[in-house]
Amino acid sequence: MPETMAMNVIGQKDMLFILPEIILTVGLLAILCLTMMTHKKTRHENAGLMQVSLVFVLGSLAALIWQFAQQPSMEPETMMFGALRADLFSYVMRAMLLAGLGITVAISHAFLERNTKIIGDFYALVMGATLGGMVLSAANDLAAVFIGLETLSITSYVLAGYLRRTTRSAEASFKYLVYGGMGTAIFLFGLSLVYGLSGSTNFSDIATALAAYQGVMHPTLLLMVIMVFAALAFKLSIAPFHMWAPDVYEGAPTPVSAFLSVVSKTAAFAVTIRLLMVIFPGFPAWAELWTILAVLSMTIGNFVALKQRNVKRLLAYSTVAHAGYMLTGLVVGSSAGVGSIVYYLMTYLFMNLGAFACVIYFGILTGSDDIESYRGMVQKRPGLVLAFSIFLLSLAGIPITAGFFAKFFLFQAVIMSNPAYTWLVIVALLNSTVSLAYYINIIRLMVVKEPSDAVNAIPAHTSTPWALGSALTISVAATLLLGVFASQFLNYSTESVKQLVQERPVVVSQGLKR
Amino acid sequence: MSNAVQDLVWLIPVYPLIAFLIIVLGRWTGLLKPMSGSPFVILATALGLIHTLLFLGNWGPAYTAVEQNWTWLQAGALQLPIGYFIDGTGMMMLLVVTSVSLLIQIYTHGYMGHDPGYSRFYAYLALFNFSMLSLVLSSNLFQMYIFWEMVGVSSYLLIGFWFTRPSAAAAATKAFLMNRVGDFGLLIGILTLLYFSWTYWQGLDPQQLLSFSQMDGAARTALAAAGPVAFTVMAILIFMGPMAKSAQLPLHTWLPDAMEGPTPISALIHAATMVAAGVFLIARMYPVFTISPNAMMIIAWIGALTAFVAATIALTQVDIKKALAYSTMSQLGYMVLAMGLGAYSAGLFHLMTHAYFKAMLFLCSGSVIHGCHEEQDMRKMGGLMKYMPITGITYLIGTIAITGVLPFAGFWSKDEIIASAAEQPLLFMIAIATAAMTAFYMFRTYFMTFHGTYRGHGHPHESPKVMTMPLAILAVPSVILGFALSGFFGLPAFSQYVSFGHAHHHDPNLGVMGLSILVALGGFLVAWLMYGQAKVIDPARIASAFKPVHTLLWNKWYFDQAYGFFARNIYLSFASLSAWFDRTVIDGIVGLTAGTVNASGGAMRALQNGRVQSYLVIFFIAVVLLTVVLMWMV
Amino acid sequence: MFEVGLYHYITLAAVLFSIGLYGVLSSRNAIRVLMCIELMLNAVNINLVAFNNFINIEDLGGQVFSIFILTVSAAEASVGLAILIALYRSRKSVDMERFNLLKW
Amino acid sequence: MEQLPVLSILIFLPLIYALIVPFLPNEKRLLHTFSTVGSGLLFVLSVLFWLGTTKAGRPAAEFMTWLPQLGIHYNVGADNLSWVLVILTTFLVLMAVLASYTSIEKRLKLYYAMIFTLTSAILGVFLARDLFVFFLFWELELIPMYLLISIWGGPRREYAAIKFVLYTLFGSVFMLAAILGLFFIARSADPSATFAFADLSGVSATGLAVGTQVLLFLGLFTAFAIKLPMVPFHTWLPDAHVEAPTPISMLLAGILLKMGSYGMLRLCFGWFPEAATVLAPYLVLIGTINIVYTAGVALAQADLKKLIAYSSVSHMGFVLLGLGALNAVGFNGAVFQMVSHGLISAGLFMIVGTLYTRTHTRQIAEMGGFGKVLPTVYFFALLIAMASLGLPLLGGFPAETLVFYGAFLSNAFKVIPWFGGTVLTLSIQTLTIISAIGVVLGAAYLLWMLMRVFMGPVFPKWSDLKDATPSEVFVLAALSFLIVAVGLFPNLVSSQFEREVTAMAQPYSKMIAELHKATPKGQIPVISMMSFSKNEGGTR
Repeated sequence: MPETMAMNVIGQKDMLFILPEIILTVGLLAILCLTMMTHKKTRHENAGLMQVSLVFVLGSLAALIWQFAQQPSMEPETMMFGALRADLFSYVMRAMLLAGLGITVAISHAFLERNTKIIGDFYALVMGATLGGMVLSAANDLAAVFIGLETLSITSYVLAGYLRRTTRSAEASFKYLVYGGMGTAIFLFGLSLVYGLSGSTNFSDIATALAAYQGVMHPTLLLMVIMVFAALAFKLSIAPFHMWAPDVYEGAPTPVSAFLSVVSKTAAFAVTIRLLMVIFPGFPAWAELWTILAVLSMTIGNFVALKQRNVKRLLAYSTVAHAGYMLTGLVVGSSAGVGSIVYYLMTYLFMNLGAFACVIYFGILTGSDDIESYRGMVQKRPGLVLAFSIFLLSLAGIPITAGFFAKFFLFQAVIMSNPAYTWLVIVALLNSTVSLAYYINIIRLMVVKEPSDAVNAIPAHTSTPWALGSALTISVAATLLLGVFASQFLNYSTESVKQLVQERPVVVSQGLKR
Repeated sequence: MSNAVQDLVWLIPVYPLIAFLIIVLGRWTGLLKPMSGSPFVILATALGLIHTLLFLGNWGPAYTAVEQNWTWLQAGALQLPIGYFIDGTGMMMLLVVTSVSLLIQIYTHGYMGHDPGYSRFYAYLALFNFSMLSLVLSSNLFQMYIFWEMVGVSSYLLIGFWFTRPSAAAAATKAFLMNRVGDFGLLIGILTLLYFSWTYWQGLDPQQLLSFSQMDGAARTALAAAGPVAFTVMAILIFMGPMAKSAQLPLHTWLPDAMEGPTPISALIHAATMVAAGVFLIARMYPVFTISPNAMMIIAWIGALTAFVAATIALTQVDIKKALAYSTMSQLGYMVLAMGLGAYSAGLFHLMTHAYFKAMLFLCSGSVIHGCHEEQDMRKMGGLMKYMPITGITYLIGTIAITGVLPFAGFWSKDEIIASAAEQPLLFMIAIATAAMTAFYMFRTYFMTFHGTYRGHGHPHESPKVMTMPLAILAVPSVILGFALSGFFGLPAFSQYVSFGHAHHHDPNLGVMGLSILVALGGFLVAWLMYGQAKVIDPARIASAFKPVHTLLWNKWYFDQAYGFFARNIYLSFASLSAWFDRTVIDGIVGLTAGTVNASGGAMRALQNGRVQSYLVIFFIAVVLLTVVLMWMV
Repeated sequence: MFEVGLYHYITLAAVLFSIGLYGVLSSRNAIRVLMCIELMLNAVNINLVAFNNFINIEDLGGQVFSIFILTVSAAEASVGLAILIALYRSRKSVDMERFNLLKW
Repeated sequence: MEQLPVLSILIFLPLIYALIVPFLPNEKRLLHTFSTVGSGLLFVLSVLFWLGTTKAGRPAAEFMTWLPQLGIHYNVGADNLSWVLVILTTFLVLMAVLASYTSIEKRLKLYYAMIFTLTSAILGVFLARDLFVFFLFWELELIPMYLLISIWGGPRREYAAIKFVLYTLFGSVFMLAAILGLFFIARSADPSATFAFADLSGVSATGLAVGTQVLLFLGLFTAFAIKLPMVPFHTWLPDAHVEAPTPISMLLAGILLKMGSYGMLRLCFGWFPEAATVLAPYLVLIGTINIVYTAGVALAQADLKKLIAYSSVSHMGFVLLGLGALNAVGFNGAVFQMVSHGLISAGLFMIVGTLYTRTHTRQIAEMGGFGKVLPTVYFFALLIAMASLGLPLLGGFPAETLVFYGAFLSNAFKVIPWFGGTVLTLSIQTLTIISAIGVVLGAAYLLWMLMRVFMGPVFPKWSDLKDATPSEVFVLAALSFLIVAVGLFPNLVSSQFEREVTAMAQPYSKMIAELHKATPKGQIPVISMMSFSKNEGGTR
């Protein structure tokens, strides 16, 4: 293995690599202190808190980009005693997490102002969660994976229950905690087995150890892999393990749902790809596992979403469906396939956060998350309706939006890597046709129908909070332009995955039957 | 000067087209006053007649066919030409069409003088003239098919002129539809001919595709390629066109209903020109028909049967125009019979003479109706000779001409047809019987309208000069035309100019001549006894004596009812069945798939019962199931 | 003499894990659910320490890992109880069946 | 003229209009005039550009690298076939905008924005020379059409709109799968292959297994068949037409159906001659059903607009018949049918629209005697109905003639191979005859409609209707003028695209001969086993 064990002292190089994380931690602590000091909790102060946290997030993102600009064609090497791995993939993923965090912070301010007095803690928790995510996406050691995952999860449980007064939020967080707790337990049991087999917690050592079991299909080996990826599937809200998602998304405050659907999912995907590519490359049952999960999540996600009346639950099922689409990339496992997943995550981040931002805005205007209450919104807020329609159409994969390009590149990669999976692409496309039905249904309600009484009650034109407004404009711009000017982003994503994966032979499995 | 006239002969149909455009644009832009436009049309037709006569003038002694073609539509290997082709038959048709339509248009000015749609009527007349003249001039079967349908649509427009009357609208639709059925047969016939004779046409200059001048070569290649049976089927398919156009037996019911249209067009279209187009097509396609004997036999029999059936129905008709319509159908039957028997010039000669005296008869009936204030039922007329002498006399001349009494036109042409039927005993008997019936029902109409006492309301009056003058002019050819072209006493024979292959002139068969005159007089006598002054035989008693036969004839052999039954039960039910199928089955399947997607969505949604522990159970089961499935699969 | 080997520890861990699992899935009382999650995590600890001892004695990776797990499970337990209290305040009960406000 | 990016201007000009319209003041007259001037300019430009480039011997083509690593480039070009359809599109958009004066009242800004987005999407489809760009514009026209039908439509508009969208999207699923499969095969043959039409069209010539070709053909064909519409997938059309407002159903019938047939001709028949030859019998069979069956259904319709919708489904059956003939005459006939049907169906819907704005009912039973009350409308209705009937010297006839002559003279197939080795003894000639019967049936329902709606006594409640307004008359006159011009001088139109289309049909005569030679006399040309696995497709 190229990298030798790093020398036992944390060098200047290590500090540089985790500079963004450091900035974020400092920001987190600063916010906590500031909230304690400002006991009057006035509107002005809370806005100040949001601006401070935004500054820290952007600072951390700037540090990341500055670092990446220093040596673009970097040689991947492990940091922090082999716990983290500094490669293009980690940079790309961490950049996405920070972007997601930034937008979440921006859109959450307006929501929190109307629903609770204490706001500071929210930003601290969100920054903490993203910190966990960033560690997770750069992890190169089981312990680092566990720590990152747990920081992310536990902060998410608290975030889900942020509005303690309301029972729905408390119930959502408790359910999330119990489900997450069990997931982590199973994940750990799997990890312990991995540790047992390989004797080390470092990815590269584990990889070499497990290479011995390349072809052999031993039941315990299979169980171990399933347990590890079941917990990750829980975090990615993939079909059989997605049951928590709708309830938590509906119960939790909307910015938290947005956060969960994007940042925690991206982090989970990062670690899944890393584990998949580094530790279990030649694993025989790969294609079948992901095919089953992909088909299940697409079908369940889209079909159940048809019947949803609450927009947050609908978006929850839509995230399940999108996870399904992304899994098709994993099925073929080629660098092109997984690279297109990373690109898909980029577009998914902006369109989903944008959609949630609109849901927040509608929530503020109409006070309810029920789709019926959106009727006739175009009369009052045409600009907002246009933005929401763009996001929904992008989620459905309609042209010139980034969603269309992302789906096209993904399915192109799948078929190019292994044409035997054309049927899977057809299933995915049929599912996205079904998905258009419920996306366009929302647009229909907003644009075609006569205004509902909730919409009539909206005053002619109140000023949109600047943070929410700017976040919306960024997301709309990203959704429209990310597709058309995709070539640079595509290069980054495919390149980052190429570094991860030694070009292993594409396992051409003869369909599902052995 | 001579070749200018010859080269510009294609202008003949263009004059009426220009007149049509003048009226349509004039009326639309308001430049043309409402009740005007007729002078343009009459001028256009007159120009056509003069041009034809000039053309005839310096056509030279040899009367060789003149032809000129251009490419109308070119796609891949197929080049569809359009152009003009005039030979003896074509010139005869030109003369008939231009002269008859000119006189009728003059007559129409009187008849339609105070009808609000006056200029619209003349526009339609101009359109019809354009189509008919182009049909006559067309140089190939494809072009003839084009103007075949154009003539069909002009008759649709003219029959349905008073479209506010539901019966007129229904008649127009029925006429056009039946013509479309005929056109369908013609189209398939053309395609089959082209299919079998494709190699022949490839050899020629592409602009000659389907041209009549090359038709005999094509016919022989097609016969060789297709074999006799297929060739006969093709010939009959082509014959389906004339069958609908000239109202032959199966596709004839539209002609009597076409009387819903104004009388001038009954005269022009449903007596002289359009219905004759069918026979003209048979003439043009003679090379195809002659080389398949059973096709000729079928055509002959259809002609004979049509003549016979039409004559029988005409016996019981009370509406003057319907009677004349059935007589037209009968005479057309005669012409088709002649063509079927190979008597090419006889059939066309009868076409020419029939055009003149039948147009005259219809115009007389028009002036009678005009005189009796729109009364068409002969039972409410009678004794009109006193009130309308000119109409009366011309009607008598027409009646004598059509029955084929010696000096008049009808005799010569009909006699030749009967003579040519001499070899076939059965056909000969039908021809003679029809001749008798013709004489009877024609004189019956004459006596019922012009003799006895006036039974109608109000008091009839003679039609104005503008209507009676054309009648007088038309009377002239009805009398002398037959004799002039009979070939006797050194006079030119019709068959010299209009014939197929070698112009043979067989000497008149005196016996047949005598017999046909005898039969005509017999018919006249019976009619005179029943309807004339004598009133010896009471028609009602005879009707009751042959009750079943009378009801059969009264109901026009139940053709209408049969077609009505077919339309309502078979066609409409097919339509409603397919509409039902479309709505329920295809839409049903679509609805089903959407329904199952929704239902399964609902079912999976119910799985989400809100209790964390049930989620975790599913989590655990999923892990176990995945392990088992993958173990079994890999 | 009876020697306690790696497999005894692994079986013990597996048994403990299953008991915890059963506890989480079937208990009506929310607190017992939280306790059972802790039980499962501790089972993993046993597993890790055992592997470390028998497979790779000189490197303390496994034990360090189990310490991490201990701290995290403590954090999780406290957060869990805090949320449970908030839930109790509004639902006046800890019966798991009652927490089904969010469904379909 | 050639340095001007002609095609991109045509595609993106309407998009610019769509962006400008929302910012105009919300005043009815201004919006109408702006859109008319805009679409008028677009039409004039399209004609000028056509004359400037392809007609003058320098075919227009533009290329810009976009996503090289995926083989996707912005590649647009136009030969005469595309130009004819582009000009038809811009002309019908102008007509639709003019027709909107009387029939569209509310939310004009959104209306015109959507119409111009739709136009740019359709122009994009016709001008695309890269399969990705083609697919992108193909899906782009979904949303504007959905909104146009669901906001300004009739009572059941939302059901019709969603049905339209889901049908088309369902088709494009298989199209995308086929596109990607085709790209995979092209790439495995030559690694530098891109999505450009030029690269992908040569794929079938490199000895691809017939089974794969048929599969790819069918993948693309399903999307086009739904759009055509072909019989089993046609039920969206009547609903969409009945519920769409008049200008939209003019556009829908006039142009959107042509996207399906254009795709069929250029992509399916252009690239997979072997597959087309093997599948021709089934296409002609379905084409015949398309003509005869929908003619029957049309007769039994009580709703006037549904009747016209079914008549346009029946007329599009001719395209299938023409293409199935696999010879130059049939192909030219199919393209001619696209043009003439575009004009005629737009005219028919305009007539129905004028009647609807006056009587606000579409039930034929409630109508009657309009001939007397609305003479101008009656004149145009008569003329356009006759053209739709296939009357000579009017638009419909040359198309029908070419299709019938092409189909009848073609030796595409003598028998249709059916399941389990059995054979349907239906040669292309017999099917053409049956289609001709369909035409007679077509005449029946059109004439019956004319009789019931325009003829007969004037209904008391309709006695005071006022005749056509100037804008309606202008639209009807323009359409009728073109229909008559196309009918009288068909060579003017057909000579434009005749060379390209005949070139497309060129490989088929050899292909048919090969197929017949390959199958011994009695035996039937069975589609060789579906060979699809990666390596087999790759080897040459």
